[in-house]
Amino acid sequence: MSAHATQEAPNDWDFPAFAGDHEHHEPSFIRKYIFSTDHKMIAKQFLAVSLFFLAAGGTLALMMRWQLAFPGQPMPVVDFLPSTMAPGGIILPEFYNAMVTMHGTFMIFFAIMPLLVGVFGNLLIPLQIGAGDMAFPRLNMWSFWLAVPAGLLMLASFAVEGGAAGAGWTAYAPLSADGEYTGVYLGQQLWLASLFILGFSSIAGAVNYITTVINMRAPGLTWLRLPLTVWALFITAILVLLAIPILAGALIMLLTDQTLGTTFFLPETGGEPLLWQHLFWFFGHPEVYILILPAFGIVSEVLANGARKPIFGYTAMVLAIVAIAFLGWIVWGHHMFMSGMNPVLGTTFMFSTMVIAVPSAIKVFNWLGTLWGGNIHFHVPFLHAAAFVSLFIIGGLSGIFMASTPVDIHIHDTYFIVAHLHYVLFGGSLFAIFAGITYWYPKMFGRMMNSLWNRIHFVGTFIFYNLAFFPMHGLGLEGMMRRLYDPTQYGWLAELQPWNVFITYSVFFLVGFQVIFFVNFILSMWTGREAGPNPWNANSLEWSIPSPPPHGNFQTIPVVYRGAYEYSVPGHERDFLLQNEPPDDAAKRRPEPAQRVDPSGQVKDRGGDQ
Amino acid sequence: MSQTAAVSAARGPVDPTRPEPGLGAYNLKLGMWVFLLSEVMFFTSLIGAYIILRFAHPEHFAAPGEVLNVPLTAANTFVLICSSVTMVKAFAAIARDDQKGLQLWLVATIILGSTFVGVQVYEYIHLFRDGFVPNAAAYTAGGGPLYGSTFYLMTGFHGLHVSIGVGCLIWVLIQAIRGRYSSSHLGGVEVMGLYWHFVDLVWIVLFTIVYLI
Amino acid sequence: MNWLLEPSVSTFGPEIDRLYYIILVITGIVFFITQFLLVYFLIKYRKREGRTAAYTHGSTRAEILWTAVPFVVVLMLALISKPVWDEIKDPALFPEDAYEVTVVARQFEWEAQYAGSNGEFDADDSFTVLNRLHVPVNQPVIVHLESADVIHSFFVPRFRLKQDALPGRSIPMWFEVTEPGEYELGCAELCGLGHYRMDGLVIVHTEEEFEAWKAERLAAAGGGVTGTERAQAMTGEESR
Amino acid sequence: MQNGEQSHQPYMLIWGILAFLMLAKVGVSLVGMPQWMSISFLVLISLVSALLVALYYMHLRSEPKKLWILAAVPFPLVIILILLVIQDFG
Ligand code: HEA
Ligand code: HEA
Ligand code: CUA
Ligand SMILES: [Cu+2]
Repeated sequence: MSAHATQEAPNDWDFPAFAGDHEHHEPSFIRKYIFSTDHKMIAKQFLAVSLFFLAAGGTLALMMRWQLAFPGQPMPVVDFLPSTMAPGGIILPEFYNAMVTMHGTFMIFFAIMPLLVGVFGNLLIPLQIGAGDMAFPRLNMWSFWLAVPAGLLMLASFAVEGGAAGAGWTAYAPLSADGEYTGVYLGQQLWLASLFILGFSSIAGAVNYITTVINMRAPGLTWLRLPLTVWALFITAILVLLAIPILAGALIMLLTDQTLGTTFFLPETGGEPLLWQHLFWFFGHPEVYILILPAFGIVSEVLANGARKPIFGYTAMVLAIVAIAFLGWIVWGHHMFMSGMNPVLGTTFMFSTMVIAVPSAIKVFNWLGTLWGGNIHFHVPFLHAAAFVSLFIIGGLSGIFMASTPVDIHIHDTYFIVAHLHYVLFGGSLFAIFAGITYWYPKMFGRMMNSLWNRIHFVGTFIFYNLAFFPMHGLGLEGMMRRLYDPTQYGWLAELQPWNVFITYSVFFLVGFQVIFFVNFILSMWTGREAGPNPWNANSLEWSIPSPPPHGNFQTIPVVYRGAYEYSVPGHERDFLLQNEPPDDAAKRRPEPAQRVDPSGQVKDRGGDQ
Repeated sequence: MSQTAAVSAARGPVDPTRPEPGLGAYNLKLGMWVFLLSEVMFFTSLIGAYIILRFAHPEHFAAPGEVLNVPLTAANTFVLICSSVTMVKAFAAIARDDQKGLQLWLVATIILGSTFVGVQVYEYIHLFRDGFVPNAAAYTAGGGPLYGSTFYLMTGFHGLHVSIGVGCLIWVLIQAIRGRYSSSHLGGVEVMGLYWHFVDLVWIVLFTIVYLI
Repeated sequence: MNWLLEPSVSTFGPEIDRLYYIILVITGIVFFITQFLLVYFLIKYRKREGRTAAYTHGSTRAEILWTAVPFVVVLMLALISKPVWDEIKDPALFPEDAYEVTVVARQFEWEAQYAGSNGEFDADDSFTVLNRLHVPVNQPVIVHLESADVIHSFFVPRFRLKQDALPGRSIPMWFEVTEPGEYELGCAELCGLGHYRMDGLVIVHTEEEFEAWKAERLAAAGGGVTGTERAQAMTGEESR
Repeated sequence: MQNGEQSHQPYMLIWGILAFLMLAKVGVSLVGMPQWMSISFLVLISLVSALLVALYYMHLRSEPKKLWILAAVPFPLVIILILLVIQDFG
């Protein structure tokens, strides 16, 4: 009896798809690759689209960096752009503003969020809980096919009159509420409409994930045996479910301000610009945790696998995720310290923001605890995961500066913020994504990525990433503002120009190394080594079935006997133990190992029933 | 730590078939509940904006009944409450395998729901004539333009939800006529009901906040 | 690149700097400990033939330790930050004998509005100056910050002062400068195409200089039909 | 949900109560009592009505407690949002 069968589904259109008992007929090309309802295919579709947007956002970043380093000089290669953007390759201020906005929007909404939630949520949730598919496969398909028109609208806005939205990814009103202030009318409206549509996509996904995790776990897969990726994605889905509608409401109000003449955020007729900021950040801060929690999950998974050790403090890790998700709702005001918000609220938000460092600390130290006493295999995913820990610490610690309200007076809206957000989003989320992609690539495509090129990509990215973004802290401390088309216009910034040039050169190399990754990613689909079901000797359920798994995933519904991190169990011949391996097979003894590392005399074993 | 203890710890509890029982609600129903939670947040952002703007600018808002037609809307509220009871009756009917009852109560719900939307449109038309419009520049009714902006956005999005609900009801009715439901097969009717009652619930709150306070 | 801040010239500047350095030291310590442990573990526990990883699921004592210590540290940081924040931003604690001006931000300039000789802002001899804010040294100044269109942000790095200008509101902020001189003023909130060139100067005079400057301006502005118009006509050399 | 249970649900009774509560609200808003008092009454009555709909029409009453917990999740957030943001205005 499956877990879902116990949940008698009184309707025929939400059956869980199990290949085991379904007849196999090859679906048509369209059903298989385009309007597919298979969660693995949908994950790949999201992967393709979000990598495209990652590249697009990166290309915009490159052009921004050119302008910041060499303001007013024509940028080679881009001189084909129309004269409303970059006549003769010289980037115009309106185009720069559009690029900043679209860079932030692409990266956050169309690259990192779909990568973490769309790709890994879809790929991993059913596989790791032992289900044949999502609870609502058709809804899942729609979740993808709503994201596509949203992306197209966003891209199209570059081509409309007035250009793309130019009010920053935060779209502060009234700048964004009335085209008169920016000269961007339709572009801003398309931006709003696109994000609104994308919201439907996200919510559809979240409903699916939450239902699936609650109802469709395999027998024996109790909450405290779930892989941390599933935990993280589950909590993330709750954040998505509750945060996106707030944004949707705010977007609608801004859109009607633009189009119907309402006055929510326009002060001349009674509106309140601060209301936009409150609503945006009430969504926005949970959003940044949406962008990091799945990364936490991936990193935990990969670190334990690389270290061949159970994850340290599993329960604490789960509680920390839940705590971050809850505290994430009461800190939004830290983006508004200088906004003219009531200063008493500023103090309130400072305290809550400080406290949120604590669950993050728990995560960091437990990761270190996981490495301690391990037998570390430096495979490529592990490299990215270890780099994640290092870089997330830097990004998190810079958050502490900003959380202190008086210090934030000086660094708010400077490059210190830009440094912080790239450390947590690139050093954090994107490195975790690299770890995740390289780790689950064999599960998705059946082949390994080329390890040598991956290592080259890793080293280059790590070095040039830091060279590019670390100096931004200093620029911020010197008072270099964000969203600045031409920093040389300000006297005190002109002296800093060598740093901007240095950063830009680093970014050139950084982007160059990404090209290696893209090429490796594509080519390995054909040239990679065959992976086999379990190339990393990992424990969770997806590694017990072929790579890539067949439609419906599991031949028979797996039964789970233990948590996902039973590595190096003493007395067991292999150093891994699949979650669904029956205890009798697993207990095949082997002689006591020659050398055992047990750095703790006193660490108490709390058993594998986690 | 003894080896055997570690191995048995790694094995976990001996009963391997112990199922983890989910939440006790089938997927479709659970999914609908989860979706409704996001709807709560959506209406929160609209209603919250209204509360905050009204608190910040009381001068933009008029006393109950001054601009809006309270008796008409009270009657309309009653219509929506009735539609909730017909909806739940439809569900009760199919739970008894009463196909005719299901269809009749669904038709009643559709009629009541459409009436609600119709009355709202009628109300909009009249308010427009009085200069109570969403456009701040053209606003001439009592209070100030924030009143019009917030009113139309909140009631408009609620009306949109009712309209979508009527559309879904029609679809459910077609399925019912085709005999797709039975007492052991009523998920579609039940989640339709959940959505419909939720929309009713939102209106109860909206009506109070927008018309009566 | 420098972790040290440029010396500040306002009264509360050093307090912000002190907080900054405290946080820098604390996060610096955390940074070195965690990064050191990370690298050390990576090297020490790298894969070796015949080695088996330790089999442990964690330690409650360690969890409590690394929950409690950061909690205390961040709570302490918040507690020492609060008074400084209140001093700078809480209107109830603003200094009393302050000199008051109004600054109106608009795309893409700063307009300083000075009261007339009777202390009223709409007096005959009240006047405005574009992109230059003249203030006295060693005397608290309260600026009523307003915006005529979108959100801007009044940012003087050397004062450690930043405050958004919000259309529809007048937000008070204060500062007291300790050294005469000219300090650059920037706009820190994206406000449109000219955001990158919305610069200005805060000119800090000694008390005598300031009085003289003010007297000159008042005289120039006074007597005419609208003081503002006349004063604006003569700010030509100061606006760009 | 058991079939037999359905017919015993007090659907019509709830309908009557809801209609009555609605009239009561209109009454409260028309009787000129102090604003804070009428607002408290109105909010209270609406909450009761909303709760009745959720408990009886949406059958929350007979759902497992875990679903109650799930359904309650957004409400603290709603309160946090409105209470904190309102500090900033007025
Ligand atoms: C993944 C995304 C992500 C994450 C995880 C975070 C995490 C944090 N952020 Fe960040 N933040 C952003 C993305 C993110 N942020 C973005 C995109 C912006 C800019 C938006 C915009 O304006 O465009 C921003 C802006 C931003 C601001 C506004 C700044 C301003 O505009 O003036 C603030 C202010 O408090 C802040 C604080 C924090 C804090 C305290 C954390 C904490 O969660 C960090 C906690 C982690 C640690 C502290 C490190 C690990 C802990 C230890 C090693 C333990 C020991 C530590 C101590 C004892 C201190 N962030
Ligand atoms: C996850 C999010 C994310 C990521 C990954 C990045 C990546 C980068 N960001 Fe981004 N950035 C943001 C999120 C992100 N950014 C946000 C939210 C803002 C704030 C926006 C706002 O103010 O509104 C911001 C703002 C921002 C600024 C501030 C602009 C300003 O205030 O004026 C700068 C300036 O240097 C910058 C630079 C970069 C650079 C150089 C990269 C590089 O790391 C990019 C590296 C390149 C890639 C990752 C992909 C490249 C791949 C290719 C090009 C492949 C070639 C093409 C094909 C094969 C098809 N970013
Ligand atoms: Cu004014 Cu930026
Ligand atoms: Cu935040």
